[in-house]
Amino acid sequence: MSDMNYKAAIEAILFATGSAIEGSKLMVALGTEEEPVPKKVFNEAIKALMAEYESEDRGIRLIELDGKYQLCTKNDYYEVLGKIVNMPKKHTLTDVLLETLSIVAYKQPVTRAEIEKIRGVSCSHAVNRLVEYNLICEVGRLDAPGHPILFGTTDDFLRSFGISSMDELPDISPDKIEDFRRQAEEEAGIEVTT
Amino acid sequence: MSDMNYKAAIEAILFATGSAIEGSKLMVALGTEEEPVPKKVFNEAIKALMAEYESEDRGIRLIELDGKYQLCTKNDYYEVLGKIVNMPKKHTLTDVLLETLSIVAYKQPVTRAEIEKIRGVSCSHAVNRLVEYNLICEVGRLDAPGHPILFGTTDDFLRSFGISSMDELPDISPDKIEDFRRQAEEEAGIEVTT
Amino acid sequence: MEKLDIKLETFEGPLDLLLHLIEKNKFNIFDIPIVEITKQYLDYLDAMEEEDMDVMSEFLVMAATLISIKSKMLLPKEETEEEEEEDPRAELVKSLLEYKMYKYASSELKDMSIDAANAYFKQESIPKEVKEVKEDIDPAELIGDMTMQQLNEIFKTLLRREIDRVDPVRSKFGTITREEIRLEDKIIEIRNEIKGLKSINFKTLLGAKRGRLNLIVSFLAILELMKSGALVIRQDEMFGDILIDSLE
Repeated sequence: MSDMNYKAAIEAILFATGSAIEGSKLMVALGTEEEPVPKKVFNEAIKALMAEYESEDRGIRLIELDGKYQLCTKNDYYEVLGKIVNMPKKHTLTDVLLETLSIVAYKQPVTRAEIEKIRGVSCSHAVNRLVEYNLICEVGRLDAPGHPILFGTTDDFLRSFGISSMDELPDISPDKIEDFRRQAEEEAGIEVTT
Repeated sequence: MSDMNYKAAIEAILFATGSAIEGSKLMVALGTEEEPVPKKVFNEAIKALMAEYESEDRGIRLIELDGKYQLCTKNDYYEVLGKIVNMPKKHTLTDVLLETLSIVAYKQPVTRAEIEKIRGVSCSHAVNRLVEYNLICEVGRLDAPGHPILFGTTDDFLRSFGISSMDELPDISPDKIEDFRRQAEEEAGIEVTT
Repeated sequence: MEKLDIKLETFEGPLDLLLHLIEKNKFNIFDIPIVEITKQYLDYLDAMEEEDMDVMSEFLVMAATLISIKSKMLLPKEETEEEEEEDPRAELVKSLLEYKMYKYASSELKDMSIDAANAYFKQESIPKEVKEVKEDIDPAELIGDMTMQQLNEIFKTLLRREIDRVDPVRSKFGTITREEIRLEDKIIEIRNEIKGLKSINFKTLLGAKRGRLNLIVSFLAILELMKSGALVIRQDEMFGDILIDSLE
């Protein structure tokens, strides 16, 4: 790729990494291990790129630090950026989250696989979100192949529902489950043998 | 900040967040909650920005995903990037996954049972895999006995197939079936009346 | 006939196999020669290696459908003057076309993904100064007015759903008791019934089976036994009796 556009390639690399990259590494990436892009050519490209970024039309700049190069947001736009980052997000518990939460509450400690079995669909996203919301957390590992994580509800969970311990959860005993089964059978007018 | 350079501000935001941001949010950030930047002004700025990114000198592009905007590297620099960045592993989509995915894409929201009816085989495994890959997700429940899960495609789906909205999916309207019919007729060398 | 050496897994399902046969033979999808395609389809199943029951059953259901269509087409048409009788193949053609459409779409998607897969998305890199104002998510606010009672209801609904979901295919039959008639048992039953016998009338054999499911499973069992070489089926003339010979 001798006719590579170096400026564009540098931009792509610095954008993708987001971090500071040594000039020497960039020269190898643009050329080959044996034959990096000549320093002179590289310098020309990077200087031109830097100059372009300084234009008023650009919201990012290319900075040099100790022979390393990095792209970053221009200070002028911190305020606008702040508006987006701190824009009050609407955190709501969707049906998926509530369903997952109810399973953890009543079946804890419970693994992801068990939750998936009940819901019939994978639940990684919902579990992660609930952990992030601090409603559920890791409570241990199951003593089984792969040592899957066991999840349980948090103190925040109890506090949010205004209860002091899990004993106060409305009862779902094995008898209750038997009831559901009977009920479901009656509804369907069939007998389910197990 | 009435003389803000909108193009630069959008670039700054999209660069820093790295994620797909809704156009409506950008309009608020560029203006205020009470008085967002007018849609027309915003659209002009974003279109101009998109066009500039398409220049050969740029290594990144601005893509639209269902009313959201995001920056990403240009495909041309995939190879160079691979030398520096650990590129994320691509999911290999088997034919089963692709078939299931295309049914979800065109028929969404759709239940597992509907997918199975079209494919003539069970699809639980494929559906779970696609959910895991974040190409499809739960979008609700069907108001029918058992309340089966409805599936739809995600933003990652749009990204993975390089389209900005579902309108850009290849056309497989009844016309297409008409084409198949014609094709079948030609192959059979006969005329089919309906 | 040349030896067929096929693994069914190479086909995504019965519809895929049917489309393959239609294309291979250059059949017109709107006028499928049902006798010929049924024969070829059964030959495939016959040549098939031992597969797990799940895969097999899906292919067998289609075999049953084909045979049912075939029999409908062989029956003399009833002379109804008002309505034109629907082609018994119509439903199958519709399914095939729909499946073909999505198969086409999936190949298009495949091409698109190859082009699109080379873009790289950046991780968040929000400057520290901006990020410091980190929003706290208050679990209590998130829970809002939700009560434990409501959460309990949700859980109960889920449990009910899990029971409902037992088997999406079989549960659709409604009145069928799960596992009431097992194919494995039926194979043994029929095998014992016909052991050493020749020229058993198909109608008589199936006629003794009560109930729709019983009939279906018995039919599948006969197909299974045919496949494993425990019996052969013959029909000497058009519309004649179908006769079963046990080979054991």
